[in-house]
Amino acid sequence: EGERYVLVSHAPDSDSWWNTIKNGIALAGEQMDVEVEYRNPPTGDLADMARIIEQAAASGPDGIITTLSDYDVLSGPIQAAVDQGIDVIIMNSGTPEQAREVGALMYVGQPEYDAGYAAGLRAAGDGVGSFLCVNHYISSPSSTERCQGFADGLGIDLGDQMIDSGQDPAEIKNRVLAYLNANPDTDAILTLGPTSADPTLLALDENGMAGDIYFGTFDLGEQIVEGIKAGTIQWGIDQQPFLQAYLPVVVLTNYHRYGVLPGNNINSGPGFVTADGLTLVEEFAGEYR
Amino acid sequence: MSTSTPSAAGDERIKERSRLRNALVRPELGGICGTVLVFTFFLLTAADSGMFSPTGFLNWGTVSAQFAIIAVGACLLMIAGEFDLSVGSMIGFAGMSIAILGVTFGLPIWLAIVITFVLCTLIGGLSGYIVVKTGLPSFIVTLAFLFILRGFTIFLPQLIERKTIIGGISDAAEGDWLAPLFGGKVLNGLFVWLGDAGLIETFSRGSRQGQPVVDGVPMLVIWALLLIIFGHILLTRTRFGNWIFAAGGDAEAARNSGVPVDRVKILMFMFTAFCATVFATCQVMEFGSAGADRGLLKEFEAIIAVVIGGALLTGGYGSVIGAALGALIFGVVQQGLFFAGVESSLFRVFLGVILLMAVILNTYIRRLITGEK
Amino acid sequence: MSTSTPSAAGDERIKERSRLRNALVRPELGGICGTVLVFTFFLLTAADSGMFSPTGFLNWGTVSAQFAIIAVGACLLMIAGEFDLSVGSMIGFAGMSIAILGVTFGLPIWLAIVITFVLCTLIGGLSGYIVVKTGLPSFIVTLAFLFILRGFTIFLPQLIERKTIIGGISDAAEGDWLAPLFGGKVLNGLFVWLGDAGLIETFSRGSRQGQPVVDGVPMLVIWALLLIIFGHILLTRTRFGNWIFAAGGDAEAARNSGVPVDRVKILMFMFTAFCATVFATCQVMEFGSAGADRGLLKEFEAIIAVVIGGALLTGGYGSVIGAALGALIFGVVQQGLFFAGVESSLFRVFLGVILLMAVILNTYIRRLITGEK
Amino acid sequence: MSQPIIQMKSIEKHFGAVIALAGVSVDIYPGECHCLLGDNGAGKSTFIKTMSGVHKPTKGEILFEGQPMNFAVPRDAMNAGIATVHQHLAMIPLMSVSRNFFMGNEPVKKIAGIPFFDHEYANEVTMAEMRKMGINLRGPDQAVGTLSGGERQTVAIARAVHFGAKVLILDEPTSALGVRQTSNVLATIDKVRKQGIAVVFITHNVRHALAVGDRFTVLNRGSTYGTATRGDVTPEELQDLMAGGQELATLEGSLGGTV
Amino acid sequence: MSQPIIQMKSIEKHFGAVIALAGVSVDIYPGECHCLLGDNGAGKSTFIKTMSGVHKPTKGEILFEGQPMNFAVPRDAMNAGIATVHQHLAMIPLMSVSRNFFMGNEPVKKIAGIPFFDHEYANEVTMAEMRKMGINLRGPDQAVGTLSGGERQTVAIARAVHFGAKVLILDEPTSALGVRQTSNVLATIDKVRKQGIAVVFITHNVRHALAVGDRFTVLNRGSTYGTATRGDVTPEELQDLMAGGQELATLEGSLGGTV
Ligand SMILES: Nc1ncnc2c1ncn2[C@@H]1O[C@H](COP(=O)(O)OP(=O)(O)OP(=O)(O)O)[C@@H](O)[C@H]1O
Ligand SMILES: Nc1ncnc2c1ncn2[C@@H]1O[C@H](COP(=O)(O)OP(=O)(O)OP(=O)(O)O)[C@@H](O)[C@H]1O
Ligand SMILES: [Mg+2]
Ligand SMILES: [Mg+2]
Repeated sequence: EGERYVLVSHAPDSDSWWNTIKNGIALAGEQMDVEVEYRNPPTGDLADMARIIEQAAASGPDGIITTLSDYDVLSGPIQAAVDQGIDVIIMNSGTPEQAREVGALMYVGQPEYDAGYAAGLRAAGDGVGSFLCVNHYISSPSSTERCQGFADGLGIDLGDQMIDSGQDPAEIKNRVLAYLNANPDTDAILTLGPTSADPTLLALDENGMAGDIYFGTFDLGEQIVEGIKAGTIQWGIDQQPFLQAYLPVVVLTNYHRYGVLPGNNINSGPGFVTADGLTLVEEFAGEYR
Repeated sequence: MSTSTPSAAGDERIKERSRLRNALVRPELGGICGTVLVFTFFLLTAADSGMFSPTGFLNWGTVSAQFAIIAVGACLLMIAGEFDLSVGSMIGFAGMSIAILGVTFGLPIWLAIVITFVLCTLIGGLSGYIVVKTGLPSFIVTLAFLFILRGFTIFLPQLIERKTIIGGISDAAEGDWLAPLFGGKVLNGLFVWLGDAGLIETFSRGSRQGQPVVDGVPMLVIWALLLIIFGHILLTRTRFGNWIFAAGGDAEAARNSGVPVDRVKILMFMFTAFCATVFATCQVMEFGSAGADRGLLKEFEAIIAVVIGGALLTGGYGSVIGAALGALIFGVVQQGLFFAGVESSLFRVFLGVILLMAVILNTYIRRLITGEK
Repeated sequence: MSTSTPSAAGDERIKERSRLRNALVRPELGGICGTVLVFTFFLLTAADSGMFSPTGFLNWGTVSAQFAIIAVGACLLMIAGEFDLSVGSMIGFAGMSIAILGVTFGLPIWLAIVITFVLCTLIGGLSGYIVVKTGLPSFIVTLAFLFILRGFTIFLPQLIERKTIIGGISDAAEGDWLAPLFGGKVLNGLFVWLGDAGLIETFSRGSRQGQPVVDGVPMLVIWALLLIIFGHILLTRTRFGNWIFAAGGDAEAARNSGVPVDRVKILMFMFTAFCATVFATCQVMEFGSAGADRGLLKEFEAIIAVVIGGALLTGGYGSVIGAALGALIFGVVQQGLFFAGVESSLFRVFLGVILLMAVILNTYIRRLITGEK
Repeated sequence: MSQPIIQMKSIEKHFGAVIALAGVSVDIYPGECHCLLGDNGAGKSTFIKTMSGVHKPTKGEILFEGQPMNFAVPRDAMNAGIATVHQHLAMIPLMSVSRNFFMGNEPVKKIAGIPFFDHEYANEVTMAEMRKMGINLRGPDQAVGTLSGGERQTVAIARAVHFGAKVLILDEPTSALGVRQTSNVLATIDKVRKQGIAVVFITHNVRHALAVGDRFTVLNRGSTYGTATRGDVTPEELQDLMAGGQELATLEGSLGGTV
Repeated sequence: MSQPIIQMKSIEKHFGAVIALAGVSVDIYPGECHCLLGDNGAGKSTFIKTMSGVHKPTKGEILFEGQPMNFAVPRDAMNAGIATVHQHLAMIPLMSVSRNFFMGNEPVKKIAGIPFFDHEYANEVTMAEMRKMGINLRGPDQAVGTLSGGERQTVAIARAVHFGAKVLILDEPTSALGVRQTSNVLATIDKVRKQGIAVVFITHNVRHALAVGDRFTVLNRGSTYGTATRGDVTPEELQDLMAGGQELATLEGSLGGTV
């Protein structure tokens, strides 16, 4: 009763996708009647994130839920927290092996490279031979891994097919337009989240390629869901962030209260969301999906 | 050698200077040279990439227009001797404000827009008021506002809506009388006619087959043109324009001469905030959503465009036309690199180098004009 | 009323001022007040959150030390009348340089570190050289370098390694003689003894069971202290320090008096780059990897710490101790808000408000000291 | 003499801990050249700034044409007819001469009801006024930064005169000027005074003061020694007063009389 | 007269399109006060700046004690014994008086082989020198910004004298000063000259020049009218020369003779 859990992410303040995580952890906190906190480095600087994990450990919570977006940077502080007697669950990024190495209880998430690879395989099956990866967060390694995984899944070289789109919607839109203009025979587009997917949708609308070009995206959002419904987007890879935040709290609480613990890691994704069965997704996109 | 007129005209101590050179030497010269250079460069390297097709044109035109909207505000403010680092945060804040008011609170969109304009210009006025009253450098004061506004932009929607992206604005704006002023397109008829006449390409596949590839001029571009014209006339043709120069050139001297320096500066802060709000409103209307991360680093981009356009960072000198050319250069380079297929992360390197070269050229031109030492 | 000494002492035109007040009024006063206030605040609100436990102490201590390292450089540079917006990009660049040299090219780490230090100080010197020779504002020149360096930091590892993060530095640094100077910890023995004596907590499980939770003072903190002491002595106790003040106070006057202003400014740009490189090296050695996004916005944080510490943005006035206190305040507030459980997006709002208040207080103090009007 | 145009009554001005003026009373009459003399830091500049609306006096009353005057900003004073050429030049180097000339008094031409800056008129007037003062500009859009110190000073005075001031305040207009420029400025003062304008002239040079002054007020350390009329006071007495009644350093033989 | 300490031979200096000096030759002897006179913009400041190492002449030769002098920076000139008080003050308002006093000439004390700024010595000397000049500081760490213009000027001169200059260059040191301060400065010049130091004194005031000058060089529009010796020239002639040979505006009756 009154256990305290801290979730530490690597996302900058303004990254909208993490909103679902915040909502998931808040809901879990409410339902389990525990205290939960969400922490992140304001600029997304991973070194700052390491300090936040140290800080969280110093504040003596019962458990820490954290992403492991760079093993080198974060393993030290996480291990120290574990050694202090704090239970840790790794979520979202990292791999199950890395989670085991730092001494975490379990891993909940979707390995980025693997997800990209799976998507690439699927696209290859659909006959895609070239693509554009719209990377709106070029400096984050996991974004690059998604593009790399996709290329490897397709069995082609990533080369110049990934663009640094920046985060301004108009710029993303126009950069996509510029790229497609210069490379009109591009088969497919891969976006990495709502930030890049929403303007890309508009871009395709504008140059008339909407529905014509193969379009897949990571992560869901209101407009992505509408795009899937309209047939503009073939699929969205849903890693179900809600679960990544919700489940660790539930697992930790039950572990602390009753000593029970699932025997395995939980893969929250990749789940491919397609035009089938969209109603619930639609209702909660951006909030719980 | 004249004996009665000691100075300037016919002064034997001034070496001769050609007329042509005097005619050429104007504040915008740097911007003009830059524009010519940039276009030449891309005409040579990216002519066949579609950069100069109608769609390509629209593409970098829109991006440049975006920069121009905030550059006009930043330009006038910089000439008035101050600058505003909170432009980017203001863009995020304004967009969020429209979204929260219009979608969450369900106000009619026109009202949400009007309230946001009033609120944001007031905030701009507040930072101006603090700068003017405390005599602190605007760098510091607006840096504080950069953080404060961004903080609220992230915090408020999270608190109210449990989201950091608020969508659904397009639906809410349906049928609104004010919204099309920011998000619509004009001259649709003209382009359809051009398309039918075969003067511009039409879509050959997809949902819009047969329609012209460019179906209108976005209001964003119209706003940019309007603001440029307004800014240019205000600065060069009105009494207030003279005050702007005076306030930035030497606030103390201007004050002693009866120029209401404080009022001028505060008004320019408000105008900058106004421009940022126009930017945000156009964006929100076009994309139908507001996000907490909108406008990041836009303050630097505005300042860069203005400086490329020949304005003096310390105030008292510059031109709106120059700033607009700066925005054009910025937009063309940014998009052109994509058309030319240059590795996109090198864009930053190019930008830095262009900025340096532009500012060195401009300094040289300015010294010729003003006799600065 | 004396008839022979017209000024100051015993001047009837100066109202009386108490001695205490004169003793209190020093450049660091603002920083001291701020520090006291901030600690009081957190002692009251977050005392039981572990903020003042050994690990908590180490936590905000390390963060503050980080800020302090770059603040010292920024402080001296600001007093010399310039500032550097490329600090953050330089941090990213330096880290990446060490990683590429040490891991990809397989050079011994000590050599990678030495080459990086030389390279980065040279780049700092280059921006200084451009500022000094062209007379351009350092805002513009270093803004250009902000983009150029960040561009290369993203582009190079992509080109060479097809990644934006390069790890494996810990392995490469194994057994290196220079690496522990940046990444190690000192006073381990003391803490083990403290742990054994039960004075600080020990790990309760895992591989390090029985060891104290704090096992030493990170070299980062040592570097911060060394740089603060070095900077303080340089500024207040040496001839060069006098030149720094003079160069920032009025470059023309200083030049006329025989101060080698250009050299002083370029050296200070190099020192700032040096501090950024120390920061980057400590970070890379501690965390074992370099990423393209390291150091984002750190330039603002450095400037904020310096300004909170009482330095004048326009140069010629400030203190290293003040800047260090500014860094301490910044670090304590940032981490303290986490300890106090405040919604983290509000951190920016707090930061903005603190910055505004600090700078207003400091301006008041400075006017008392210098008789500025 | 007629009615004074400005009456300053026991003006006090404090800046924080500094008492710059400790109660100074002076009357200024139309058509006179009133010299304000005194040591460095005596408060001359501060005094005329309270007159021209830059500072509000801490205490004391100012009557303009018999009415209490309450100028919130310099503009009000200017509109009432008080023109000032400040010690630290009121010119902006980066702006053109014509923009500087009309700064704060821009001529306006209405086009379609909107008031525009009338550049043509401004340029014409500027060129003409400058020619009158013996300065030939390259063009009205020449930047003030390209003018010499003396030329700038002349622009500032020409401007003040042009705008039909009733009172013209000159704060050390001659201190940085060469002999010829100085003589021009003094002649201008003489001319202006003859037009019935009141001139307040601050200088450290006794000879300049004696050349054009009708009455002399000496300030010392924030208060006044009173006002003397031309003829009532010898150059030596005046010089003694200006030095604050303190002994002057003596130079061996060479320097007798006035400095 | 002995050997000249500085010989300036046909000095030219161009700034871009502006020809500031068109070939000026002057010799300066130890123990003399050499007055440099001339109109605004005549090139006086530029001329002495080539002497003190601030500008490199475009053409011409400078001999210092018979040796060609090649000063790259002001510091070299200073070390050789040429001290300059520039027209636009060489004081930094935000810094303390003692730091300003020793700016560029900081006294150094070695502790453990490392040279430290010797604050104690600096403070003592500053207080002493200021007292000699009749200025009582609150303390050596009082900021220069709190001093009056006259006081600042005095600090600058005291500093130049203190550092044992062989040549002391003063660029319009009296232009902004009150009567008493001026008289102090002139007395100081007199004292310095008697110590065998060469003084180069720039002024627009004929009487100041006549009071202390031994020889007078008049510059006009970048070239020189030659040098006159005290006694060979009447005040009226000198004044005519200073005005560039052009007619002075005449004031009705009142102002005869020197301005
Ligand atoms: N804004 C201000 N704030 C504080 N002190 C001031 C201010 N303005 C003037 N003073 C002080 O008031 C006193 C009078 O200054 P003022 O400028 O009026 O002297 P002045 O007679 O014009 O001297 P000068 O002949 O050197 O020009 C001085 O001690 C000055 O330092
Ligand atoms: N750095 C510079 N760049 C360009 N022109 C300059 C520079 N310095 C001086 N000049 C020009 O050279 C000429 C001589 O200037 P200088 O300052 O030497 O005159 P001066 O005799 O000292 O005049 P004053 O009596 O007004 O001080 C002027 O026309 C001036 O504008
Ligand atoms: Mg004065
Ligand atoms: Mg001069």
